[in-house]
Amino acid sequence: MQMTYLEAIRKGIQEEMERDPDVFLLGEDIGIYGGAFKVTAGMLEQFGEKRVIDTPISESAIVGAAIGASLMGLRPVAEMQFADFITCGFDQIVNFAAKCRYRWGAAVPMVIRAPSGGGIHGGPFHSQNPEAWFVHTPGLKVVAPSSASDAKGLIKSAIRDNDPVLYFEHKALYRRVKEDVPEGDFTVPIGKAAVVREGRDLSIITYGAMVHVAREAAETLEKEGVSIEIVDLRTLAHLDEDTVLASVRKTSKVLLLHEDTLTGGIGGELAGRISEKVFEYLDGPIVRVTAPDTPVPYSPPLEEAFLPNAAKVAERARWLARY
Amino acid sequence: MQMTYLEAIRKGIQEEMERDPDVFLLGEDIGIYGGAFKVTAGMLEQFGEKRVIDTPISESAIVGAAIGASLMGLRPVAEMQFADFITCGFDQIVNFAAKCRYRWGAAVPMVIRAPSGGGIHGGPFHSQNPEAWFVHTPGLKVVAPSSASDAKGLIKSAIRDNDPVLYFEHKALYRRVKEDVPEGDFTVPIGKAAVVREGRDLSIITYGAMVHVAREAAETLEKEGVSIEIVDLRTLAHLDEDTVLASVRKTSKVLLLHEDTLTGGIGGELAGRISEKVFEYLDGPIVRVTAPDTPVPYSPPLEEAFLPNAAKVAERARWLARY
Amino acid sequence: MSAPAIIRSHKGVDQNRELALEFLRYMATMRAVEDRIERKLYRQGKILGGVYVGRGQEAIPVGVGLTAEADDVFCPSHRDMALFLIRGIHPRQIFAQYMGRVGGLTRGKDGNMHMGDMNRRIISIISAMAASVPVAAGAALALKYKGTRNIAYCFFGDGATSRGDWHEGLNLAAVLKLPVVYVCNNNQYAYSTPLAKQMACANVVDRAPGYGIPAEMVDGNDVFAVHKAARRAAEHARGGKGPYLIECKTFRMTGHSAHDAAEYVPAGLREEWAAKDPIARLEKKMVEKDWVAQDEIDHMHDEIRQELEAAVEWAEKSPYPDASELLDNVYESA
Amino acid sequence: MSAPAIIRSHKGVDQNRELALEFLRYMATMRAVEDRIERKLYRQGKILGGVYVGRGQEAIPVGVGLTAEADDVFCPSHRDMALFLIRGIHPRQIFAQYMGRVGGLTRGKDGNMHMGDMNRRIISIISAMAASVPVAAGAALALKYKGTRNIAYCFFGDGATSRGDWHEGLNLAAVLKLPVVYVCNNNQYAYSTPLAKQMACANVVDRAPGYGIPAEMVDGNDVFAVHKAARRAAEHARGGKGPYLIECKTFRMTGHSAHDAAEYVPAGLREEWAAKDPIARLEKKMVEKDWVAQDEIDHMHDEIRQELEAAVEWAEKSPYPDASELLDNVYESA
Ligand SMILES: Cc1ncc(C[n+]2csc(CCOP(=O)(O)OP(=O)(O)O)c2C)c(N)n1
Ligand SMILES: Cc1ncc(C[n+]2csc(CCOP(=O)(O)OP(=O)(O)O)c2C)c(N)n1
Ligand SMILES: [Mg+2]
Ligand SMILES: [Mg+2]
Repeated sequence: MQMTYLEAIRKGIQEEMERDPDVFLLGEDIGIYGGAFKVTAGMLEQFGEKRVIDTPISESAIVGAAIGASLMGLRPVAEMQFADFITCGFDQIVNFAAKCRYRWGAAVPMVIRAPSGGGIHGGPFHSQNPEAWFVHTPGLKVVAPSSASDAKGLIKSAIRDNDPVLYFEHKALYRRVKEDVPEGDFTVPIGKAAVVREGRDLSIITYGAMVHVAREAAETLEKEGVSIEIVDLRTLAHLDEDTVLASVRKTSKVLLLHEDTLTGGIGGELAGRISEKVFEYLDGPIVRVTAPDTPVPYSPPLEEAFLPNAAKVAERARWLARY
Repeated sequence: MQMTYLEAIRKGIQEEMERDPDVFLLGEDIGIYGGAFKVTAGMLEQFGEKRVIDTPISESAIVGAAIGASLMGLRPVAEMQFADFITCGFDQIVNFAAKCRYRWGAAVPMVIRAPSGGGIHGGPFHSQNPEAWFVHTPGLKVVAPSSASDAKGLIKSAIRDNDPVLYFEHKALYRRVKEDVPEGDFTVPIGKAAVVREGRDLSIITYGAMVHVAREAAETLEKEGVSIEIVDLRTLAHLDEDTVLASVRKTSKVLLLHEDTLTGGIGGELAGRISEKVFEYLDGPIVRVTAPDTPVPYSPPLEEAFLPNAAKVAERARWLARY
Repeated sequence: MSAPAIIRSHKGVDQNRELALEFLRYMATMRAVEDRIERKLYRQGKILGGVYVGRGQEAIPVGVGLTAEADDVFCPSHRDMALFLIRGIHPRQIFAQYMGRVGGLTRGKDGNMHMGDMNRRIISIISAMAASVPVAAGAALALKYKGTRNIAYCFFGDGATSRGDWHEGLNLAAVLKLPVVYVCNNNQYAYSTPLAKQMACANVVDRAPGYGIPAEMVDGNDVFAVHKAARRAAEHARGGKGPYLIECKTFRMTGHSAHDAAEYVPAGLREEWAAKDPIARLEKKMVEKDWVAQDEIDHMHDEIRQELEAAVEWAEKSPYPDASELLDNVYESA
Repeated sequence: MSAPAIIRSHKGVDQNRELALEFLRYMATMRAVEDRIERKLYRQGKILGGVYVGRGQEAIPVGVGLTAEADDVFCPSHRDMALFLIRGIHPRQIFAQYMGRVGGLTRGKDGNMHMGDMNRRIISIISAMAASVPVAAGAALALKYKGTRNIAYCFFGDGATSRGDWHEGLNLAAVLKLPVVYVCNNNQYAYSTPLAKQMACANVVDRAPGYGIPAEMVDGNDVFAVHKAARRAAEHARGGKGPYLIECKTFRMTGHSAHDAAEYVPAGLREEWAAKDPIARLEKKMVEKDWVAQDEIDHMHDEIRQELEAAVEWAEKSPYPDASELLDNVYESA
């Protein structure tokens, strides 16, 4: 059935709520209003105030309450109105949720949904990609779908997972991505990447909105006779190293692409694993294409220069392919 | 003059406060009590309540107040009682302090001191190394001294710097490290690493407490005829890439060492830069030795297994040298 | 027009024609600037992203702002445009800011009301609600530290009071007796969330005793009432007695932002408040008191409109920043 | 001994000999366990790292804890050891926990009072003060969601009330009318920081009106008074009326932690409070009322001492975790 990335998230949540009465939602303006992006539109009507809870502007309490409820066996799905505000609940996420199981064996089966990413003229506080902070926090799982199918399959897996899962949904994909999504009880496993494009000459490892940028670049280079393989990580923390390394072994050249800023981004972590574990297979430098180390600027020409795009990727990929 | 790492920090702060009346301190229990680790002991007596301010337990307000004061031209030095609690002031640091200059040209000349690191049986909440989160935040500078001289020289530079600086002081070094420290107006520039040990066969890039572990391992391998060079980063965000790359060009083999956990740690970032910029010089895989991806455990045998040590470093360095 | 004039004025606020005229000019200019932004430039696609206006709340930044001395610090919320005007920011800079041009206060690095200027002692808001509350405390700490009699003014909405930063900031300011005037524009909604879902107490002032600070509640649509309360607050803070909280009851006469139709607001409620429009009320009073004739008021509005025409023109001529500026100013020296 | 027995009791609290005996046993056991930890095992170097005890505050976890039903949730602070005893955690597990042995509740993954057990509905504290406040609200939300009449009890100190989480958690619980009993052990210090540097209001209860919730202040060294207040609070919460705040005035009769000599405490103050020791007071009352003879009390203390001897022995025999456990339990499945 055809649906947008946003509708796929909604459908996934809805199906899980229908399946499991312990699943409930909390966040700011998610009820009557249906959420700042309308992801939860209709939920209040369908499930009632008991299971769709509007909260005060209190990210730390939203996360904390989700932790308490999940410790008691419920399955909260908390919404951050924008991923940028997740920093207000940071301590609860990285110190409470992430460490319960390790410290005292208590499961914290909760999901935090965070609309992230730029390209919507949101400026420094409505465009960030905060995933790397959480990838660096043992005990958390982090996913970031690029397609409507993955959006649905991953939110369902996240809700069923017995560990805290951060679900980064890219705002620029909400309505731009529309495709056929499997009906019913279909899930995408957490911890499995997908080779979304087969290729011989070079691997692009990426996730989220950048998968689409990579595809565009790949098509350009196809015409130039360069065959590009694209690995969509899908899961960022607790990631699928095998699929990444297999692709590098196959193509011997790798370009790491993310919208998040360069220094300390996930690209570095991948470079670390690749350069340690498949060093002998590498026929060229590990290239990173990312946003520069700045806040996300507002003005269109600045934001355009900030965001990675197909042209930038193609140029570096071309260089690497020739290397 | 002989002093401990802890005394060197205190001396540096004291000298800056004597030099510049706009420098002041705020934090929890830093006054009468002199701070949980006594770093600010004697400051209240010397500078009075105006410049040594005890605060409520409010990390976010401590950071926020430091931001407000620094915007007005003061030079606050805020203390987190333990680096682990910096997560409670996270939003103020990464969204307010880090972005003012970029967004509207306002300088935020403040310092946040954070006692970090393990090896003191502190368990999951008194042992963490949170630096990587901030290294991933454009607009912040991050330093982490390994010696008493650097401790003094870097705190002085941090206080004089016109950007927000996070100063991670390693608890295990406070009293363990004692050495001659240059008198008077001596500073260590932010953004400059130091080659603390010259070597031919292999480079260890590290910082903080691990510099001492690297030294120990280097001496072991020296006896086995392996000559190790050690680069002490000293500055982590806004880091000295040239010195790192130069060392790799020289030895062609590199081991990245940090006490912080593996995934998303600074080692990955370094691997990214090295494998992209000096790929051709590499004669072996880039090896990372770090803590594993877990919280910091409390029980001695677990913490010992968690922390990198000379034996682990020597073993991997030996392997890499032979590669 | 600068604040000290007012401070020096000895006439009672209610009898002060000059002050009333100043109120009116700032309130009318704020309204006109924001109408232009929300109803023209935004709809014409000349402003991208989020647009938040303070329609119906103009009496708050104006009534409070005109109690400030030039060296006092402002921490505006996202609905306090008048504070920028009072500090001499020209409407053309504001339009340029909203359109992402170099003529704006952030040269396009940030948008809309996310602007500040330390030379004018205006600290830019960040998006996180209430983040300015402890920052204002720190600015006040600096003013006290330097031995001045200046104070900081910090503005926020009803929803912002639920944030931990609000609590930590007020508590710190109270414990350290810092000179801050905290101003809540209680417009009874936070995005789609009504007050009753934001707090279980009736009024924001009910929270003041928990910080041991004085507080008062005023009609936020009566600029005279707001101004008088702000004077009491400022006097308290300047006197070294610590922070003071003012709660201004008002109503958000727009959606949360330009894209929001606010259908969640019960029928009639907005109309009810429309009757209490602070500008209309001020004009009515001024005419009744014979301080101005209606045609003088109309003339003032015309003047403002013309001024804004030129300002928009200027802003539209202001160039977009060059992509090469992307990497500038992350640090003092790259 | 389990709580329900108490709930069923119809005798007035002050006339209830069985209840008094139960108070005494738990308070004395808590005191003995913590003395053993702080004054012996820690000084012998058998416990490493930070050690925080609740000496002088025993009446609070005991008086409150014994109002709980078996399925109610506890979120202890770092000075509420008795809550673990009340829920049937054996002292030997506590000693093993403090010594980092596998016999402890965290198998050595964490230390000291950083322990919990969801089977006994005890949520482990994390270090960040007040982090449990919103978590307790969430646990209470689950209890309400499941349609039970159970409630959550959340404990914290005076200093913790300065944290943003405290504010956000109380406000959320109040707005959602969640069944939580919030218990402040106001021991007048936060590490070296006296109350006056922590808050500008006189009492923590002064903050309750800001959340629209009832609150009361009690003598935290009078276990009967604490217990009665807790019963009122629990009844309120169980009745679906939302959260309730109890402030127990007490004093920290030790340093902040075992390494702290607390020289910052004014001379005489601790002695003054020593005279109000909750255990001595309880014993005196019980003897006066002829509920027990002094030698029976002495006998009880001996029993406890012996029990703890064996418990320490057991704990010392409990092995350290094997290094191979380092990587276990980061995620459900590695
Ligand atoms: C910490 C945080 N969470 C969520 C948001 C999204 N948001 C922006 S404005 C707003 C409502 C603010 O309400 P209020 O404080 O009453 O100010 P008002 O808009 O009514 O003037 C929300 C939820 C935010 N900006 N910051
Ligand atoms: C967020 C945070 N900041 C600082 C600390 C360090 N710290 C541990 S206990 C404590 C004092 C707590 O005082 P209070 O809440 O009154 O509890 P008490 O120890 O007096 O029982 C402090 C500052 C902490 N644990 N958490
Ligand atoms: Mg509002
Ligand atoms: Mg206390």
